[in-house]
Amino acid sequence: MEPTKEQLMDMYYYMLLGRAFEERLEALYRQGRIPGAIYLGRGQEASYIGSAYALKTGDVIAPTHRDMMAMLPRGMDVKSIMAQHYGKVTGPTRGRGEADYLGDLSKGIFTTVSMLPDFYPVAAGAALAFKYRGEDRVALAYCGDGATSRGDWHEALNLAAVMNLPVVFFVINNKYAYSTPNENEMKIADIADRAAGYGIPGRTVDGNDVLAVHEATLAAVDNARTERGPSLIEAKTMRMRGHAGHDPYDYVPKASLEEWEKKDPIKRYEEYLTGLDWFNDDEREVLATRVGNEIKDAVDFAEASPLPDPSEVTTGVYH
Amino acid sequence: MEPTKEQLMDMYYYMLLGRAFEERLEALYRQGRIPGAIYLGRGQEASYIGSAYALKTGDVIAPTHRDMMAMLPRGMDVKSIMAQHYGKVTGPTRGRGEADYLGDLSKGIFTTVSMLPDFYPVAAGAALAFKYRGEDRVALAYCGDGATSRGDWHEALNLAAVMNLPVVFFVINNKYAYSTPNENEMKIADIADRAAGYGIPGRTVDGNDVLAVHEATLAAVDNARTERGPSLIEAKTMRMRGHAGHDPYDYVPKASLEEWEKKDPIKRYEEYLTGLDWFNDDEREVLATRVGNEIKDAVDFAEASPLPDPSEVTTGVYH
Amino acid sequence: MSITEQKAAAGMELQSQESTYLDAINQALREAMEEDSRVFIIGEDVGVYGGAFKVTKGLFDKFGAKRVIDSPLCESGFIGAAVGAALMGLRPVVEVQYADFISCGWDQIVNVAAKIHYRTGDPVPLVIRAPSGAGLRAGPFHSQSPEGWFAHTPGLKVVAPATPFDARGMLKSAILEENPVIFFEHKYLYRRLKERLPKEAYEVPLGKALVRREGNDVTVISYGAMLHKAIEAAEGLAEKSISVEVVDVRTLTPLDRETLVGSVKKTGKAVVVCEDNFSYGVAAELTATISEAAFEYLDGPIVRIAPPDTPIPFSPPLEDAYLPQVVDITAAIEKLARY
Amino acid sequence: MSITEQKAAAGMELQSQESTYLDAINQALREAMEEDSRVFIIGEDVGVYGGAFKVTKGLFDKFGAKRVIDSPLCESGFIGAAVGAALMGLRPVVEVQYADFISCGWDQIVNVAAKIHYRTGDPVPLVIRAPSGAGLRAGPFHSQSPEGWFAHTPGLKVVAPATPFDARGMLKSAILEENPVIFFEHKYLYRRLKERLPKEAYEVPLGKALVRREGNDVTVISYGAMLHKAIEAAEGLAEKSISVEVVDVRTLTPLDRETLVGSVKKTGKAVVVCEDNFSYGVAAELTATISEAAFEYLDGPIVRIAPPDTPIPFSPPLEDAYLPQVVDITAAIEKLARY
Ligand SMILES: Cc1ncc(C[n+]2csc(CCOP(=O)(O)OP(=O)(O)O)c2C)c(N)n1
Ligand SMILES: Cc1ncc(C[n+]2csc(CCOP(=O)(O)OP(=O)(O)O)c2C)c(N)n1
Ligand SMILES: [Mg+2]
Ligand SMILES: [Mg+2]
Repeated sequence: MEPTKEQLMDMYYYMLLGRAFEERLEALYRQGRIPGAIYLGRGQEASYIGSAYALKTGDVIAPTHRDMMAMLPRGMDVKSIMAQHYGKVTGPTRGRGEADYLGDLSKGIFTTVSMLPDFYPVAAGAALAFKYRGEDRVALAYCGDGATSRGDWHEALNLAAVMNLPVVFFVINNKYAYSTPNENEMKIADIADRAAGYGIPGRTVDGNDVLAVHEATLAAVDNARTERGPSLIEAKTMRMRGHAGHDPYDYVPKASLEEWEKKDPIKRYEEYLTGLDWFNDDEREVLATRVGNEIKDAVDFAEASPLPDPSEVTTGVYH
Repeated sequence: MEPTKEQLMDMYYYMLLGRAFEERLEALYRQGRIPGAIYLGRGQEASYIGSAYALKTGDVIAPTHRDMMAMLPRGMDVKSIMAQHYGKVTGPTRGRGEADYLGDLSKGIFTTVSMLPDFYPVAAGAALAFKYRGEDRVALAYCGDGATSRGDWHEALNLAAVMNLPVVFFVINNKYAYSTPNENEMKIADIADRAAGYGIPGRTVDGNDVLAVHEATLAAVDNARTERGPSLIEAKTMRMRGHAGHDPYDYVPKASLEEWEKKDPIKRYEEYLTGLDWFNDDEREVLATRVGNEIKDAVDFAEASPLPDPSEVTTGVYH
Repeated sequence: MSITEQKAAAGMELQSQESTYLDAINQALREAMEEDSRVFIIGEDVGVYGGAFKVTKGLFDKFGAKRVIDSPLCESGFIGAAVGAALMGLRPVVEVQYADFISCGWDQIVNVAAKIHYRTGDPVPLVIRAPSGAGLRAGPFHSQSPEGWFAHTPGLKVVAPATPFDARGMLKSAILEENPVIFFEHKYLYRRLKERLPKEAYEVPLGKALVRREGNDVTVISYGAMLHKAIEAAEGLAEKSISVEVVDVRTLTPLDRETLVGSVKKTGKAVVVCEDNFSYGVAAELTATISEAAFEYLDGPIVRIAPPDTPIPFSPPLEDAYLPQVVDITAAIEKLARY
Repeated sequence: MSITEQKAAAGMELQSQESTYLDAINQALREAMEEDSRVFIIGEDVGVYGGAFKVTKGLFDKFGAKRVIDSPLCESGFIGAAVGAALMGLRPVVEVQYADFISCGWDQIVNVAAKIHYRTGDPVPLVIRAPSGAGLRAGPFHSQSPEGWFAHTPGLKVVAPATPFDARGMLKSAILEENPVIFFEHKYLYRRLKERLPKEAYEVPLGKALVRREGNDVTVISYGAMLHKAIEAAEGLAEKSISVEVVDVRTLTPLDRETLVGSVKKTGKAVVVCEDNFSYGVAAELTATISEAAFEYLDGPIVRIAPPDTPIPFSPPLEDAYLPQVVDITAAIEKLARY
């Protein structure tokens, strides 16, 4: 299934939106205008958008701390995300959660927790519910290379495999877990190779190629939808910023970053698009303007929104 | 390295001892003479003895609930094990632990805990200590097929692989985890296949063939000793009793048990030994008598030993 | 009001057979599954085998593999999966084989299940059943009473019924809850208690303590298996003309402070009896609650009776010394009564 | 006796530079590693990066990859491995990146590390350092104070120093311990407190509370970051002629009941201030301890001040409302003083 022109442009739009949102977030952070931490996924746009865009309404995703961009194609509003960063009551956690530890169940986005990758089993459980009710729905769980070392990763893959659940496990291998490089995290070259140990398909894709990611995810999602069970996708990419806003990121050789800068997924996709006969610079301008406005509106919205009232602190622990 | 005559007879002795000990334990349990639970490894003698006998003084093992027999070649005294079952102060936990949740660090046997397989990481840590000090020592951790589904199993294998630790992970696949058959526990045929996902060697052996198990363990231990890191061994066998003393064991087809009875590891080893020119029935008799006496002495010892004094209940929580 | 009176008062028709505490739980599961197809069970050996304690016996045959799921051995995995299913609108009931193993799923409970609603407002209708408690010569890994840890964790409800009637009714309520509930079943009680239960389905609300026995001199507060020792002590003391009120806490979170405090305000004296170990546990909270709210009514110090801060030993003399016994409770009440 | 007086009294020569709470911990680690080659560090990003908070900064350069180990991301795995290394005679110091993530290694701590010695008598010399506490706008997953859970777990020692002096000296003691110690470092204090520390290595013994400020009217009991708020409140009240004694608990297990109770026997009134959430937590134990042992000395109810039973919210107005503040403590003391 080749993506349509509209789909191609959609993915482009979301990549631009994600990039622009993060750039603004970074600036706000440096200016001390937002109280919490930031975890930027710059350089990983293709992995996020290519995968999340392969889903349909009714499907669910489970992001981790860095995966805000995956929420965009699922309909998460940048206003609401920005309000969360400001700790405003208009954010999806009403000021209770920080950074991108958020979600919106009505849009099929699980709320993010910090403990990695605790939502791997949770996503398997969502898939269990879909199968239980015979629904045509799929769950997709994200995590990074570092998170694959944790027990919950293993338990989720095995449980989903045994129960043949409609879930896609998507690992963004960006070479580092905080400061820890792949070689201190695992002794294998490709995380996708672990899939065989669970009896499910595993596949490594170029995480900077949005169309390759999209295609691989569509295939895995199709597997899930047609009752052939879970699969594992590893997208190889590179985190182009420090782990969090305060990280000087000096444990990665400059040369390596320069190398990866050349593989920038947005530039790369733009080159591809430019090669298509229907694409022209006007389209790009239109999108750039639209994205710029959305980000501006998001900041305005967040800044104009009220902080939560202190008296609310004890409400809502229970339903 | 072919085992010597003495080694062959040693392994035979330990298999007989293990079998006889468990038979007596089972009888005591049925008679209500011991207060706790029993977990019998009948049918798995070859897996236990073949592996544990491959170790040297200074090495350590980490057993789970069913793996008492692996302690025998390491020098664990049957008197002491029996006293544990009676809850007597002469047992290795002085009446604090039940069943085979015991060990003896002075003999290189970690004390067993129930949570499966929590001693997989612990064994990796022991190996870390050996490597840290440059000692020629190896750790070997046991667990069952069911325990492989838990996160700690994964974390241990990965951590040991990354750190290249001298540890052998030994899985006794006896087809069931309590009542749960392999097909509800995993979607793969051979657990040893998971090794590839950690970048370490994995090997499946016939768990009812003591010499095959011994040879495979020697090879893995040698790997560890020569700084080539951890490995995974899967011994395929069958549990010939219920999970615990009270389990009616009716979830396994009779026919399957009959089939496996024919593969009894002791009978099988006896057939092998009988084929050797130096082996004769006298040797068997001598061993049988020795074992019988040891078991009798163990029961006598345990019965004659005092129960702990109630006043001791609060001592020894801290060192 | 005795338990039977209580049921009669509620106008409930009773089954002809007596039910054990274990039967009662089985009945609640069966009823809930019959009433609501979203309810399913997941855990180790809960299916064909009917559970390590046979609590789910017969449910696999009745409801099939789809609704009674034998999970691989992975507490974190299946508890996490249950959270996911709950978020997607099912109503999972997890069985942890022994409460001791709940520690293997700890993070999914305290950081995932317990913290979702506060942040998002989404309900997490999840029940985790955990057979807890000592007295069965089961040693340090099969005898734990971990309710104190969970009671200290905001976002969870924590329940510990003491009778078949409550076990059935409170499990029913737990399954109807929109919040994660940790349901501690005292395994010592499984086959030791019997009573005739109502024919009709019923619920016992969470968060309500119950005065099990009225008295004027001393209030004893307890729950689970210890409650029965407390009642026994109270009855023994009646002969010595000491009138003891016994309050069953039943739900640790939310704690019914009003009922506890109300009773102590009446008697002026309180003994707290828990199986959870002494320090930083349930007994401390019950004591602190009373000392705060009934300070001016107290005619003597609040006495905590709880096991020492040790793992739970196996050998009969040690386990007996570990657990609070009727004589200990009796002595404490008597001493306090004469204070 | 002020902290400086205390050191002078001990005849300690001081460093010329002031040390932060964070520096103090770094110094203790460095000293312990210099003195004893069995001491090593394991955790996430503790090596080249020097730890998420930079507590282990410089140690990798000095001691190398063998002794400062960057682990894969697996709390259960590396805590379990540390237990194994400890049993084999090493002395591991584990860093959990944030105390919140300790929950991922829970079972290894409570069922393995904590229960070995009671059963076998083998020492488990293991320290787990965990940066805990709120006040940094870090939200529900990076602000927890989980000490109550661990204090309730027999077999563990639980430590929560409030000053650079104590942090260095108690970490040193923890590393010399033959038992598993959970060492809670309050991350709010990391760079906020400074004092001149002794040149020489020293130890502050575990299990000893300290009267930080003497007074006669009310005793305030606290630890960690809250201690400083308690002291601030006490100092403010001096102007109103209310004389407040402030006791720093320092070690939760073993708890120095004697010092706490002794102080309350003197003042007759107690306020307990904790960052651990209200119910079934540290505040409850402190309250119960006093109510039991100082009942006849109490001239008013013991007052618990602790955050509400909720996850820890991120947004400044909510986090500020969540945490006990100096005004809250002041008001409570004042009210109790006038009781
Ligand atoms: C269980 C757990 N331990 C520690 C952390 C702290 N932590 C946050 S992100 C991170 C590194 C994660 O690396 P990776 O999974 O590769 O994701 P990335 O940050 O590269 O996207 C760590 C250690 C955590 N979130 N969860
Ligand atoms: C973490 C954990 N969960 C549950 C149990 C209860 N339990 C004891 S043995 C067992 C089955 C273990 O199966 P397997 O690992 O195959 O070992 P086997 O008993 O067959 O030797 C279970 C579920 C446990 N011991 N640990
Ligand atoms: Mg990464
Ligand atoms: Mg098995």
